[in-house]
Amino acid sequence: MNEPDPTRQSRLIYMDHSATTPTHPDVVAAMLPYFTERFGNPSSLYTLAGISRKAVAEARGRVARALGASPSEVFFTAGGTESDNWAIKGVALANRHRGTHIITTAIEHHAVLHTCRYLETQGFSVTYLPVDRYGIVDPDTVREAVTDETVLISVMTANNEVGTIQPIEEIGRIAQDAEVYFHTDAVQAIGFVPIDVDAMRIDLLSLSAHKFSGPKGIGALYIRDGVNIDTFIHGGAQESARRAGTENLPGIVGLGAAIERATSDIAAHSRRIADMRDRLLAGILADIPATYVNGHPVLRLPGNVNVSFAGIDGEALLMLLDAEGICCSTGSACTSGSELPSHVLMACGVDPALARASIRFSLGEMTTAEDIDTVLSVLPETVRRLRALSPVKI
Amino acid sequence: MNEPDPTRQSRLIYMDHSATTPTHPDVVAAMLPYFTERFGNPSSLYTLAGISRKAVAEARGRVARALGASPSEVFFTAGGTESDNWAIKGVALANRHRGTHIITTAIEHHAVLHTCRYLETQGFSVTYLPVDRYGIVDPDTVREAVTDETVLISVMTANNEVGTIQPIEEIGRIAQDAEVYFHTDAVQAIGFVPIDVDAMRIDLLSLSAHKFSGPKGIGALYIRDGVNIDTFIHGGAQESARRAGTENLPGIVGLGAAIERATSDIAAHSRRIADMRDRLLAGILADIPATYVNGHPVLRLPGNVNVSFAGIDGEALLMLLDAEGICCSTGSACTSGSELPSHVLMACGVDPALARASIRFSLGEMTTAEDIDTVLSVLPETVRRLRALSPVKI
Amino acid sequence: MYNDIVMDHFQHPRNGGEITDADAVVEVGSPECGDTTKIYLTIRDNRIEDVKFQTLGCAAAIASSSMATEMIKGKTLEEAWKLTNRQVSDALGGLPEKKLHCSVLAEGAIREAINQYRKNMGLEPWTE
Amino acid sequence: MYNDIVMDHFQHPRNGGEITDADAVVEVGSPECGDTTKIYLTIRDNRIEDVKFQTLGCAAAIASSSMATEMIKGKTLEEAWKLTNRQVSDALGGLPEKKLHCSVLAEGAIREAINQYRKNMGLEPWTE
Ligand SMILES: Cc1ncc(COP(=O)(O)O)c(C=O)c1O
Ligand SMILES: Cc1ncc(COP(=O)(O)O)c(C=O)c1O
Repeated sequence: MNEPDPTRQSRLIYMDHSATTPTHPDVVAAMLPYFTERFGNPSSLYTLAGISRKAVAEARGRVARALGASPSEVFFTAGGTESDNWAIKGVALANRHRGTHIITTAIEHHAVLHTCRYLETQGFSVTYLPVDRYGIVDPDTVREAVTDETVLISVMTANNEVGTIQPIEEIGRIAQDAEVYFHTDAVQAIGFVPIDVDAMRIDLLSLSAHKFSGPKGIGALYIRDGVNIDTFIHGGAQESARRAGTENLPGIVGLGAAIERATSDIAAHSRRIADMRDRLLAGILADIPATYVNGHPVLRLPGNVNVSFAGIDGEALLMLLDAEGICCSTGSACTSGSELPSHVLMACGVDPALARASIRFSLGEMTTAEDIDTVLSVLPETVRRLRALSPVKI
Repeated sequence: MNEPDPTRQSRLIYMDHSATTPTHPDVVAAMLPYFTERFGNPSSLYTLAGISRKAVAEARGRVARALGASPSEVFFTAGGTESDNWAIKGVALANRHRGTHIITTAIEHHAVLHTCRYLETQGFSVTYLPVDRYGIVDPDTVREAVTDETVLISVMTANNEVGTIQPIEEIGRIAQDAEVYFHTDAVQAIGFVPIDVDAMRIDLLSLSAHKFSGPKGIGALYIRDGVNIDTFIHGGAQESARRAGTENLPGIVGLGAAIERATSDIAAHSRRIADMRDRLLAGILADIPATYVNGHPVLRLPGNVNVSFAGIDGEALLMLLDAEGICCSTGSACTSGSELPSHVLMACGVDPALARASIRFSLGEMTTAEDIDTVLSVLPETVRRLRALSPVKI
Repeated sequence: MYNDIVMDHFQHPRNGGEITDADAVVEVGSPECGDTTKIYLTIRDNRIEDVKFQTLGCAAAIASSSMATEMIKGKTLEEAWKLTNRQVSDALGGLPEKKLHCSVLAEGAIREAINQYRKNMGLEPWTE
Repeated sequence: MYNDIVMDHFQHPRNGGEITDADAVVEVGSPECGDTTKIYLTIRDNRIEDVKFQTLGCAAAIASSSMATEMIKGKTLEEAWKLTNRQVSDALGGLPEKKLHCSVLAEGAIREAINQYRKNMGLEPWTE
């Protein structure tokens, strides 16, 4: 096996941006004064608190601008998971009198899936739409799944494991025609997929700062004006009395700074990353036989490479790459604790043996052309060695 | 009226520690590496993520030590409000088959009260126990309120407005005897009231870092091993699969650092602050006639001074003090947006005219003897001028 | 929270205090929030020669009393009667939404004081 | 996640590979997680003269195969039969709780290989 090279160890090749990103130094710099100096509770009445209120309002404006929304439609949360919980439970419970049916997909993040499973225990019925082998939801299946009882459709903008981008605009139109609320988990999409909540007919949208060089523990839920939704976290009158709790002031400032950076030039940023991604994927396919690409060939996040190397175990490969200073993932980071094959790859119809042989490289801001070269110089030999040690012949 | 003195303006006299505190520079320093360098998602498998996991485990150990709990009983949340929501909804919903009655008090924070009001819409009945004129809950009333249907007693350790400290240990014993779960909102108590969840028979405890020189947007819920509680935020398997969402890594590290600082010498810290508090209160009572103390004379948080100056409006006084660089509050910061008199003062039987005339100074780490002198040099004249302008004669 | 004009009138209220031999004195209170405003008028030749106020209320209430009394000083009773709280809050450069109701008291107190004066003079009180 | 011994055996597995003219070859798989381990034994005078393995599995599974094969090399069949996955994980300095089941495969494969050899020799397979 490859010897860990201590000199290389020090240089981290971080290819797990879909799991999380480092907070950009500019974002940290923007946050810092709000820990120690401008620390006032935005709900207080003195001048110091007014500074905090202004900072929150500015950040809200930034998030709104990034989504084509109005600031009064943006609510800060503790992250993508809380946003998903709030959106789905809040709409389901508030509209119970109208119906108890929810439509979602089999490839959603657990924040959506487990919330739906919970609602099933509360008397709701949930349709988990299938996807094709590329991970795409057919809008026709959405239309056909709608019943008189349907109150919510929740389809993610882009998938965290295979990177597939969904036909959100079409699904939004279907939801609008059916007069059903439409929620999209855009946690992976911000900074890569241009969002316009009006053009896309989105009623609710979840996002999380740490996926686009913002801090962990802060996110937002977009709620279109007029959507009937219950409060999820009860208490003080923060966030227009719709989400209680002292505002995470530095986090909110950081989210505002990060989303402005991430969405200022999505096209150029995506192109830069997609170029590297394409080179990485081409190199992998050229140098490593019996490699299978997961997800869609084109309709995918620019930074996502998800491949299966027949005959090996993804986690073993991940650990060997780690020893080379390369960070990547197998399945979603959230499910790495479990031994089950990824529900996303299963839904795409990937053979279980290939699903467990999958690796995700997710490129992002940190990624350099040199990183791609290093991975391409290390990966083929590493796969070869694992395969030599494997009883499965390819 | 007093002219704002620009030289003094620059020196902030912060007497609103109960609303929030600045994050201590040492705490910020502890957090910083986790934004930009040690930023790995704790759920990931590579070495970088192991560093994050270790940091989370260390912080969990610190919180556990501060409470006399075991680390496996500590769950990180986004703050006191989420902890209160989780504790109360989680226990109520999980134990619905055992009963649908909850006991709490009239002086809880809105995070508890509004959560209880919500549960009332879900078929639960809630007893809001009265308090005496000092804000103390009589343990006998707790005992008498318990019925066969009672599943949860929630009584705050210390009140945020008047600072009254409750007989938690006695109430804990009553809950234990009655075989009812006992939750306490200790958000204001951490760092001032020594906590031992075993000695105090506490089953669930809420805390929030920004109240003790930690960052905003992070808190914890202590859940005694074996307590039957539903998950509140569904999704990934974080926090032993009981609270989903990518961990707020810098926040968790900050909470750990802050709680260790805050609880390392509660007695000395409290004494130092109580000394200043006593001097402030004595000065106020000596120099300002028709002043009434709210809350308990002795059983109160060391930093809390809550007084009513007959004939004036608390908010007007607050604004004038703000112009002198003095930050304080009238009622709870969370309710300052509303024009209603504080529910806590009302529950203590304070006359509405005196309730609206109340001001809270909450001293803390930042407070110096010089701050006390300044407030005492400014306050009497300020009150006098407002009274001169008031039609109400005292 | 408040703009500079409001803060100025709050911190340096004009016409604060009492008039011992006023021609009209009324006190009005808001049941809603407990604010109370007392208005003292000295009237000569149908004109408000002097006016003073006392207000128990928040910064917005005090600033509104200050501004309203400034606006009616030297005016005829007819002119003073026409003062609206909208004019007061406009003159203050605007008040926060939820503080708008605080500017109502001054206007009401002035009208009541004018009618008190008219009644003292044996005149019909004005209604609108 | 893993200690140094596990990482060493994972990154530098001992006895990895095939034996073309082995006396026993078995492949066992875990239906639970899809791990597969193949064991090759060369046996002389009731002793395991050589052993090789191939494992499709995570780091813990590979390290367990490496350690297990080291532990039986040169041992009599009776001694090798007695090897438990607990001994393997202990020798590795411990495995994470949820990875313990990964160390089971190697032990099972070795026992199956021993019994395969015994059957080839016309002997009764051992049962416990
Ligand atoms: C698609 C998707 N949705 C939701 C989440 C949850 O976001 P967070 O972990 O910030 O709560 C994630 C990431 O973990 C994600 O990738
Ligand atoms: C007693 C009490 N409980 C709960 C809370 C809510 O905590 P947080 O604002 O951190 O959510 C606060 C403070 O706001 C409080 O003082």
